[in-house]
Amino acid sequence: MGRIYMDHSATTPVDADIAQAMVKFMTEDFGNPSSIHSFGRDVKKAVEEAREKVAKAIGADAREIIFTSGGTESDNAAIIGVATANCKKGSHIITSTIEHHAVLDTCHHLEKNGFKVTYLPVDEYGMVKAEDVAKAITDDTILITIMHANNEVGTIQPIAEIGRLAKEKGIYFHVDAVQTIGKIPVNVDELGVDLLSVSSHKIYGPKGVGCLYIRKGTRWTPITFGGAQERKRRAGTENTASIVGLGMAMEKAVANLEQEVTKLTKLRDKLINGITANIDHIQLNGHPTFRLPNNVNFSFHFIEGESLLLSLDMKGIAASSGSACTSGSLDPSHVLLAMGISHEVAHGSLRLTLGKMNTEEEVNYVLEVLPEIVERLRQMSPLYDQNYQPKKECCQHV
Amino acid sequence: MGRIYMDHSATTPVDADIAQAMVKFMTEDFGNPSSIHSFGRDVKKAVEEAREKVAKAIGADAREIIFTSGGTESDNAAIIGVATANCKKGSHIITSTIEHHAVLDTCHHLEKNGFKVTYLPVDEYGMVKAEDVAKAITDDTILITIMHANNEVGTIQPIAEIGRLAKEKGIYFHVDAVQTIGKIPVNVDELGVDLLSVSSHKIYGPKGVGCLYIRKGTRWTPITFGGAQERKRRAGTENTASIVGLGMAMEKAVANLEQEVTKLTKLRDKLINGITANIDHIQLNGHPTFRLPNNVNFSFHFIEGESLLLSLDMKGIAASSGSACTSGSLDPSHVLLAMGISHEVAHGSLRLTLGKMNTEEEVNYVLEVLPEIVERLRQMSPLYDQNYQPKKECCQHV
Amino acid sequence: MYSEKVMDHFQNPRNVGEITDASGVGEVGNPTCGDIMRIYLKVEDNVIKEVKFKTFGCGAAVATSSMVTEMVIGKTIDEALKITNQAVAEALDGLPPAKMHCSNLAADALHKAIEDYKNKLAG
Amino acid sequence: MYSEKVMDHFQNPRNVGEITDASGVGEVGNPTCGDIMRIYLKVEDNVIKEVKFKTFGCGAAVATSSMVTEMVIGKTIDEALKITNQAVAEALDGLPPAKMHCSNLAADALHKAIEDYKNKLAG
Ligand SMILES: Cc1ncc(COP(=O)(O)O)c(C=O)c1O
Ligand SMILES: Cc1ncc(COP(=O)(O)O)c(C=O)c1O
Repeated sequence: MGRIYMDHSATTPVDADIAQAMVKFMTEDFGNPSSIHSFGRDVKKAVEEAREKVAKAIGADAREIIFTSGGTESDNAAIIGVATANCKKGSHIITSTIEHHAVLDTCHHLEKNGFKVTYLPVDEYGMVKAEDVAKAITDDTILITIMHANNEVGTIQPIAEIGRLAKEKGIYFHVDAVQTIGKIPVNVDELGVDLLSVSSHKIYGPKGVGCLYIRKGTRWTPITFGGAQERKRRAGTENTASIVGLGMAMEKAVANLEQEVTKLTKLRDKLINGITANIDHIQLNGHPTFRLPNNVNFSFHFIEGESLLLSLDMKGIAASSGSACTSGSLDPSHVLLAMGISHEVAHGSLRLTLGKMNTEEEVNYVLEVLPEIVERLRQMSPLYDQNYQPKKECCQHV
Repeated sequence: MGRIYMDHSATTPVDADIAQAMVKFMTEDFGNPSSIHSFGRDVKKAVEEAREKVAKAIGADAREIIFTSGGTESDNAAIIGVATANCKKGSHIITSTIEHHAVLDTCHHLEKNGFKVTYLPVDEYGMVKAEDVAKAITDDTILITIMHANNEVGTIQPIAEIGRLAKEKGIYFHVDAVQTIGKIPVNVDELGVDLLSVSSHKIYGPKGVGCLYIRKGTRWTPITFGGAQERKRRAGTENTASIVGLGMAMEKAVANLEQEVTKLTKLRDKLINGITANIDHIQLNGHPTFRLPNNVNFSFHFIEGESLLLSLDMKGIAASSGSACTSGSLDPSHVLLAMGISHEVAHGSLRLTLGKMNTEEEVNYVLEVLPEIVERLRQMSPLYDQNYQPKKECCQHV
Repeated sequence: MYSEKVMDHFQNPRNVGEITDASGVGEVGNPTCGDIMRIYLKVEDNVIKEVKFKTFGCGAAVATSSMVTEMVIGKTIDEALKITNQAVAEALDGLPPAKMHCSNLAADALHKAIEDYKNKLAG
Repeated sequence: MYSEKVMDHFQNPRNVGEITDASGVGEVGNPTCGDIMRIYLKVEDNVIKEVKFKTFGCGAAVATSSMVTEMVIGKTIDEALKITNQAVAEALDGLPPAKMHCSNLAADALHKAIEDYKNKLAG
């Protein structure tokens, strides 16, 4: 068996036909779309076609789409752009404790600049409650930013409900949909969002490109300064080949949605059921049903995530973890902690995220090796010791 | 003769070997460099190798390089990053009137936020004077930002001299070197710069990627918020394939510098001499000798740049112009106006920027068609009328 | 960017030139915007018999100048006065948005030429 | 990321386990950081005859634990006390910078075990 990639929420390979199309836009149709000569016009047309495709995929108008350098820039631009443009109206922002750092760190930055931010808690399944959003709204609130589905535990948030609330109160609503495109339906009107972030490299498109949907009429100001590209909303020579790639990726993601979901859900449930059946002392993290069709996230008690990942890697399986030791920080995943999971248990988390190339055979292989690995690490772990529990307070001095 | 591309300062095609290498990093070595599994480690290594190449090309240390989404982001990050980090020390910035909009618009943005900016004038050749920089420095000055060579008229600025001044006074010095990599030597120590912007798509690398050199010890703060990538200096999943492409492009640009310069200079001078010999009522814009080896910029009196470009395009020649009508703005090139050129003459400018694929044959063809085109447009122009000059003041009502 | 019709009129402009003994001459334009259009008319029996133009400007400026001369030939003065910049743009299958205000002035030049003709008649 | 030696010790850790009648046991670690290391010693005539470890932690934590057990076997107590975390990291051909402070605690656990042994002797 070759290497098995089950880390699709981190990034995906670029589809071969997309990569090939991009080569053409790098080497032949390489013009600058701002140029008026034929080299420029050809690629300008391709960029606008990509914009149409992206817009169509989320039920938007092409003029409401700007291309960015990725999901992080889209999140930054959405939040800072709305905050800056509406600072006379108010200075309060509502978000949640389980957002991606691209949202959280942007909110922290704004706090340093005089904005107030409410970080809503989540329940044990990683779910934000719409009623908590309602309670947090004040006259000063200018923006609500909640992710569509969480990247670590896969929990799908009640976006449409929050969207209705936001609309009622006349508050702008931004949604980070980086993890949901191609996995659940994303329609800006049905969700009631004013701004929506997309990243290309999570949907079999190239890295370094993404887009931001900004509903017509939204008070918003750019965060990049320079050329008049993207109708003066994002400065910098357009990343033409990658934009073409993103357009193709969005079109495919939506076209294949149903069959993908069926396939992914089946594999996901096989993994969840298999792990649950064969390994003790575990817990499934995230919501049992409001869950991305490709997300599996378990905590394995008594062991640590990084050594689990390394062990899987040695068996040819690529996965990820909310362990602090995989991120270079001291604390494990802020998402798991926000769900009320203890540090110790959070450290022992494993995320397997499926993609379109994964097979049932691969799932079987994972189910075969995982129990052995967990057992081996537990045999090595002082926490697994039956007698350890009562001695817990003594862990500094035996 | 096929289409002739002489707009290399706008953008360049990606070298075929670079595009092919990128395909590999999109479809095979596609991992996220932050991942600890083998897919991630492989590409992490490639990213760090690219960083080494980039650093070596400009005489820097790899740890002083961060990858960005392009020249515009590099300029934004350099200026806003230094301004924000040093605002307690001072609030004055010195730049010039001929900078790229990525610098100028960033400075305008900072002016709205309480910073003071001096926009130094240039002489008739588009040259900033080091003594003007010296005079503009106050106790409050925290940053000088001057481009290495101008993108429109090709004038090379006295960067090393300004660098010495900046160092003497302990003021940070940022240089936009987007147009000089691969055309003249760029060494951060010889130039005495603290920050330096590079864009990949001007040197036969992919669009949507660039880098920023930040000298060790520089007080600087990031302008993007999110992940801990690039040692916490630039958030967002790394644009791995493009970073690899930029690394290759930088390495080649420096390796081939001398022979490129010789070749480009010869073609450039042939164009300049040929146009001067065969067309009346023209002027060369930019410095006659302190000039990029690939830049030709003329104003053709009595005619307008866009119609010149369209006419050339119809003959298969791609060029650019400082005409307002090519940019959708009302004023022609701010660079030409800053050099003291009248609106009328500035409108009639033509920029031909050579690249490594251009041949002497192509230059001959341009020299053959250009005089006819200019003559044809002049025949159509009311300004070319011998009698027009004295009636100039009557142009609203005959 | 430009329609085929615009490119055709730019490439093969109709009625370029001057009329030395013109009945009326009209000029509009703004060197700041980079467009100057001059229209020469030859009027007989209140009908435009001949029309020529000279234009300094972008592709749209040249094409609209050329198009307006085609539209106006054989028309009476009153008919000619009804031609709008909008109509000229439409006859060219439209212009890019950025060009609608800046370079779409040919009908204005025509109207000025007619004004000049009327002034000369009156004066 | 990790050197080959680290990966080797992670994959084939030496001396995993417990010593039921240990002369001394030492444990360090911090559940916040995700590392707990416990070292068991069997000391005879002031010489470390046997050593075992149990570790909850990342690859570096496992590898440093394993390495320290290899380094210490056959050493006298005094020699063992001279082994530093730094020396363990070096014996593994280095650790990634982020791991130097967080997971490089095996020598501390060893020293605690020795301390425990001395206390038992004394007490
Ligand atoms: C939910 C979420 N938001 C934002 C991002 C950032 O996107 P990008 O990697 O394109 O910067 C990611 C992925 O890293 C994500 O999972
Ligand atoms: C001098 C200069 N600076 C900055 C830029 C912006 O670079 P990029 O197109 O990569 O955003 C350009 C090119 O457009 C340039 O010529």
